[in-house]
Amino acid sequence: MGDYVVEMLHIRKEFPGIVANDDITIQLKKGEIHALLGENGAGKSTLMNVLFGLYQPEKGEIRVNGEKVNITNPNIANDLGIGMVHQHFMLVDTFTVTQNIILGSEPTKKSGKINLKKAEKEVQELSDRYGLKVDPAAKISDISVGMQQRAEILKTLYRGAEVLIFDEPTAVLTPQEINELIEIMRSLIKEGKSIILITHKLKEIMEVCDRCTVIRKGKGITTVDVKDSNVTELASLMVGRDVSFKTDKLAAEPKEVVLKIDNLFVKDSRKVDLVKGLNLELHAGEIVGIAGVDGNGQSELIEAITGLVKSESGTIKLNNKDITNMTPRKVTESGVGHIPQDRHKYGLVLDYPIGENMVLQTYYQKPFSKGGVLNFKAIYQKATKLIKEYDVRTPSEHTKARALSGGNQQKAIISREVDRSPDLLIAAQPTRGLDVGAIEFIHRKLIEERDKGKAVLLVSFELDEIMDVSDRIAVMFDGRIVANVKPEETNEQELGLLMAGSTESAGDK
Amino acid sequence: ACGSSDSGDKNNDKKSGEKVDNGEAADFSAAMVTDIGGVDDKSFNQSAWEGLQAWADEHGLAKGKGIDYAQSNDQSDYMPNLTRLVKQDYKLIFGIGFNLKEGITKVAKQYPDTHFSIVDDVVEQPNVASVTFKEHEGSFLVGVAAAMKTKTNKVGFVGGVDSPLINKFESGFIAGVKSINPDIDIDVQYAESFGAADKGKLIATNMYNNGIDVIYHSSGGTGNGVFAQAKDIKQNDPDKEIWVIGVDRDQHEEGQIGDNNVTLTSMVKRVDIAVQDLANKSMSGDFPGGEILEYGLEDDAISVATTNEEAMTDEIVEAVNEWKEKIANGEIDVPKTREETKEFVDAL
Amino acid sequence: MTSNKKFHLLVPIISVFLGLLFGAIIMLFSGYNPIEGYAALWQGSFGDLYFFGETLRKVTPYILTGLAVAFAYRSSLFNIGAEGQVIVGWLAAIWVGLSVDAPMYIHLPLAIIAAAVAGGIWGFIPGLLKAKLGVHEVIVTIMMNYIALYCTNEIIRSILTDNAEITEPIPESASLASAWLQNITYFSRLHYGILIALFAALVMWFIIDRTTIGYELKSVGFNQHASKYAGMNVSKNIILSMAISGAFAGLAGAMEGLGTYGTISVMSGFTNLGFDGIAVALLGANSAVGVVLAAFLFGVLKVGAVNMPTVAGVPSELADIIIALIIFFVASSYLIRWLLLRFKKEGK
Amino acid sequence: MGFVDLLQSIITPALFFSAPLIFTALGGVFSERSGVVNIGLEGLMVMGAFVAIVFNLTFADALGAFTPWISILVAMVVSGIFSIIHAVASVSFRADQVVSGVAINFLALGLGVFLTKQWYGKGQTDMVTEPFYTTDIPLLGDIPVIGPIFFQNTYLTSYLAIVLAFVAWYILYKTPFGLRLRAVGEHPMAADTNGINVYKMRYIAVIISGAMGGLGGSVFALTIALNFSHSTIVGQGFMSLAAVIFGKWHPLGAMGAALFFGFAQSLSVISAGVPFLKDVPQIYLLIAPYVLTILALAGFIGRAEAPKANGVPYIKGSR
Ligand SMILES: Nc1ncnc2c1ncn2[C@@H]1O[C@H](COP(=O)(O)OP(=O)(O)OP(=O)(O)O)[C@@H](O)[C@H]1O
Ligand SMILES: Nc1ncnc2c1ncn2[C@@H]1O[C@H](COP(=O)(O)OP(=O)(O)OP(=O)(O)O)[C@@H](O)[C@H]1O
Ligand SMILES: [Mg+2]
Ligand SMILES: [Mg+2]
Repeated sequence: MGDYVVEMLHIRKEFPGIVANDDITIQLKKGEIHALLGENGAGKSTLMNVLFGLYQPEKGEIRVNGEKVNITNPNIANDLGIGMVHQHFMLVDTFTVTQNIILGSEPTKKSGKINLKKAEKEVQELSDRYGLKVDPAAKISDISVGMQQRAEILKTLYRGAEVLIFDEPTAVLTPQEINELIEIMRSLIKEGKSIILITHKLKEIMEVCDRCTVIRKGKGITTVDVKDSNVTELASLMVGRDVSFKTDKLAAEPKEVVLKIDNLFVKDSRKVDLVKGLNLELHAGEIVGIAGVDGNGQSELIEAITGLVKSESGTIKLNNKDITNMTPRKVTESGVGHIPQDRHKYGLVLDYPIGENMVLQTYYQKPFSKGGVLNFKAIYQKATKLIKEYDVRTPSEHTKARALSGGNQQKAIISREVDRSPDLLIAAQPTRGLDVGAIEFIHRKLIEERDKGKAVLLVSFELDEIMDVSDRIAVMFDGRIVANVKPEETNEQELGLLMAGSTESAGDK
Repeated sequence: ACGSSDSGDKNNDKKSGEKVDNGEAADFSAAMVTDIGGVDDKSFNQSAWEGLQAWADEHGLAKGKGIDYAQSNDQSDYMPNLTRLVKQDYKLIFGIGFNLKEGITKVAKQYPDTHFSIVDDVVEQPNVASVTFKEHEGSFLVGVAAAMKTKTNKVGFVGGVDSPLINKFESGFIAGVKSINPDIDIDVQYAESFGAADKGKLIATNMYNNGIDVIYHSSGGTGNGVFAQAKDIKQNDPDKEIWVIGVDRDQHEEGQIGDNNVTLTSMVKRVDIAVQDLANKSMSGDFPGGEILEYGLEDDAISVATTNEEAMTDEIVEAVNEWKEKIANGEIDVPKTREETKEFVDAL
Repeated sequence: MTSNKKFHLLVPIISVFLGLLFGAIIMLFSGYNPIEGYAALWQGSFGDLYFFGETLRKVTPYILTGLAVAFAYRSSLFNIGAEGQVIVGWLAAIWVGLSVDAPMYIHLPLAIIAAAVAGGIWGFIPGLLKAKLGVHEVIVTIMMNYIALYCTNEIIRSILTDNAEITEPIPESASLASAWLQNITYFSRLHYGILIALFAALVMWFIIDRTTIGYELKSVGFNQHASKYAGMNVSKNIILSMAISGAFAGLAGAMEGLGTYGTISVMSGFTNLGFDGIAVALLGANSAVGVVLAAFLFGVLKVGAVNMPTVAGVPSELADIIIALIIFFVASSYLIRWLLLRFKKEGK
Repeated sequence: MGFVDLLQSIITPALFFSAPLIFTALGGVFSERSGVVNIGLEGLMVMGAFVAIVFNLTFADALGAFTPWISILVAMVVSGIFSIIHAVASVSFRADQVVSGVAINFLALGLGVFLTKQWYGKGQTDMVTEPFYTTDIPLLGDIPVIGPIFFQNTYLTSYLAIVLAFVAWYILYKTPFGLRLRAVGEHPMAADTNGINVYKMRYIAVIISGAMGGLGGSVFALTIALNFSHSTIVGQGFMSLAAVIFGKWHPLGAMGAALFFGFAQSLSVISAGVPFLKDVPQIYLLIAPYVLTILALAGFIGRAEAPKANGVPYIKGSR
């Protein structure tokens, strides 16, 4: 028992309507990376929020270094050397990295003035020590997600955290950032820290974790030694049935052109060109995956197609109909579905019931409304149907979207978009933050759409997702499509090079 | 709904009626409805109430026993208040302030056998006596005082809300000043509010900065700002000759600053006298229904305060009295409106 | 959910009770007799059909200003400008009432619509600035209040009248006043406006809870990005929300103009109908039904309070204190509601 | 009238007009920066004015020339305590912050006038005998040009207002307290996870706004109105609220906005006297300040971003 830094024993945590944690036990050894695995809504975040003092458990006890402790607020967690890297970063956008890190324990001069110089120096030292590259003076709102996450980690280290909790750290990262993070975790372990890692990516677990605790529907299932387990086992433990990984699909038979983009230019909010003369063709009955490093214009491309931002020049044709700079509504009506990258910002009205979110683009059409009057019966019928079909875990269709686990929020959005069966379905990071079961399910949905003769545009930073699902891969670099390759004719290394902008294109063979 | 049960007929509303029914003054009683200023506005509402109380003393009555007032918090309260007093069987009911014109007009129609009186305006109804004052005459006289007091030949007028009533003050004042010395400049400004002390102070500051040394204000609470500024200047430089002329009541007290006092004089409007007079009239049975009673200098309902002796020099007082005479014997006809003022001034 | 409904009713009732209780305590401590005080309050608002009529009359504009604030609030816009919108609505109604000459079935609707449009425009401007330039509606509406007040006064003086402080009464053909309603309430000024107000409440409920417009307005209020993504026109909805809100307030002005007074007079300050509307809306939890009930409570307390000084000698400000307390209790009871809700959820 | 005189005659009054607004707006900045909307500013000013006047009337003889200063201190304390009501409702009970702000306004005016009638038997008090008076600042006042404009016959309270604006700026942007307070208003959960007591910070902020609002009201009462009645504070609190937003929730911005209002008002009064503006109908001058404000906002101030969590009660363990 002595060698456990943290033990959570028989934890029970209830929320109105559900038992999020039911008699879960997890024990963290010193110096190990311990995976916490479970479906969306299984109760992982809740469990960790309990450990971090954000929630109080109804039952069970927590021990730190063998001592029974009562963590009633994050302060106590901090003092016990427990730090948490939340998935939705706990960072103040308008502050600098340093300000965020020192917030709550600021070094001051005698005058009572914050000693920023000193603080920035300390932050710099920390970041050098653990190889966490950040710009101490940069504003959070101006830096990449990856750097924001590193700031979050530094925050916990600055408070002398010995145990770090990562809630789905990799869900928001690009592959290269993920590799960096993995390195960081390793060096943290070298420094004698212990880590609890929540992730849905079994590969990552296999790669870095020592042990893995699996929970399902709020109940603790088991804890396994990663080295004598494997991906398939973990998956089935988590889901409670066998999961197939290689999504098996028939060869695509592309038909007429659905989407045709010519020489498109798009500026971002800061008025710099991010899409620079992009050309792209997309056929009915094929899935094209856009591979690329974050920030090469993928988001802008999507927002331009869907009418969320203005295109500077060039044309976007849908079924030979020019939809350039149409309003989002017109675009939607002409047959485009969009699974947005940022589900909280765009995908949902978090304060509307999940049911009303299901008709976000169709509320004004029959049968959901007649003559401007809503027909809630029809709306909730639809909602109930989708919730069932797509297995969205929610207390009821009247529950506010806010209350759903992010994973389930995502499922809700996907159900809504796919159900409209648009000619063109744009899926941006559709499986981010989802468990393997859900991922499998969604991939199958995308392929079904393709087989129905729809065109699917998949944007993802996850190479294996791209490789797995796409019929054709368009590599995007610096605002242009630099290569078109077939998944079966390429490999991650080649893609990696192309995405990095190396010119000797392997494409077009 | 709920109220309906105990209210068969409008005139025997027991609950609210009892207070006076058992009073000895059951035969005659008088009450008043204030305007938004409230019964203690240190101005004409208060003065009216004092009048009513004085009258009550004469006849051994008291609040709730023969006299009473109803306070209005906003303009929609006037009618309910009037009606309330009617229901309490008051024989004579005053509406204080032109704001109540509308209310009196309507209620008087509804209750023809009750006597009403509107102060500061005219209502043509057989059972309404209209009481107005010759503020213009009083203003004329303080204008005379101002004209004689000013050293810079610049005086100012600060009005509350630009309305016929306040124009009366303005007109009389201008006429008075000009009759003493046509070359005196008069700066007229309105704050568009009777409660904007800050605006009043801004205006006063500006006027005094521009060398104006006497300000006549007819602006209720806005005047506070005028006094504030005058007193501040006086405080910093006691020898500085700057003055405020008060309105409605003798505002001597407001002008006190240390041993000095910036209140030159005040255009005093004795609503109390009018009220008392009218109450007596109608008690002794000759209620001047339908008539317009214009109170003025002759019956001391309008007067010029002389509390500040060293400021109001004999010379000034004499002059004031002279002109008072002229007005009394119709030698001059003081203008009430801007048009009349223009003619009057041109005629000088 | 049922007990949730029950709770919805319970909270306000308890709050009102507590408010009155504290009011009584305050009266006791300041040496008044609470029984008398509340008797007077009751008298003043339900005492008989007249006062009940007056109460309903007072409730009428409160409902509409309450709806105005509530409506904007539902799309996360804060309309402090109801005050100004009331004033311009009032002005427009009277203006049409006086300048147009037509049979009632044209004239009256025209005047009412004019008021709604005027108020609508007064809400449209801040809406537009917010939607297009991101200027915060709170400041703009505050400023618009003053502009409305001063411009209206000026128009009354220089256009509607020849520098008088009050316009002629509007002709029958534009009046909401109802001989019948007045008779059954002994000449209270209760008018048909109450029906318009209640209908307006129905309209608001319908728009917000039942139509696609309401769906959009709320959605934009919650999350502009998602609304844009969903193909809604965010700017349009912001502007629409403010305009409709303004229209409701404008109607409140029409109620005063066409119903209660039949005239408009130079105002020396705000009507406070708009500001009180904020309290009414929030007291009514920004729902149509809630607003109607809150407005009723407001009317009762405000009208009843006027009777307290006369009958029980209690300063009428006590009503404001009670109102404030009630608002606090309602507001703070969200905690209890929240707890109860969670509790219920678990139960199921 | 010479240019300097002109400036002097515009700016000097602008200063005393603005001072109360500056104080109150600063209070508003603190409260809203911490995430608590405060439209109770009007009521807090009423409370301040009431307390200052009553205290001044009661102790003038005893305290003599110190009276006004002590009066505003007392007003600050009382209003600060009074504002706790707002804090309890909106921070602890998660009341809609606008609701309890409105209640504050009703309560303050109700209590003020009610007690005035209780204690003085009339609806308005007498005028205080010990108000603030303007002074010339010894040396500075003699500086040519600048001196007359800024340092002659001005209220010390006006300078106090400006000084406090800078103090507030220093506190909010240079000290740990300020950093935490702003964090609480931007992202309370982040602050919470950093071990900052969100509720405590918000309580403090609201109480500060109460004290500052009280200061604003009392200074208004003791420099301008000199007595208390139901119409002493009419809208100044809302103008202060406007200043908070106009100034983009920044202390110096709020001060600038308040000065702008004062300047515009003063200008509109002056203009009535200026020859070439003499025949401009008064109405235009009357509404000029408000129109100018709107134009300024629409023209070059533009979009104002409120603190992200402003108006949102913080509920532990929810996002
Ligand atoms: N504060 C809360 N109030 C109500 N329900 C909650 C709350 N927090 C979590 N839940 C519910 O508890 C369950 C577990 O949520 P939790 O976030 O722990 O799942 P998760 O494992 O983190 O899911 P994901 O993989 O999507 O992150 C979900 O059904 C969620 O809706
Ligand atoms: N107000 C709320 N009501 C109900 N549940 C809530 C509320 N706020 C948060 N939750 C729950 O808290 C859990 C923890 O949130 P967290 O930040 O971990 O997102 P998540 O569950 O991990 O989803 P994702 O990782 O996909 O964003 C969520 O699953 C959500 O169910
Ligand atoms: Mg989670
Ligand atoms: Mg998740």
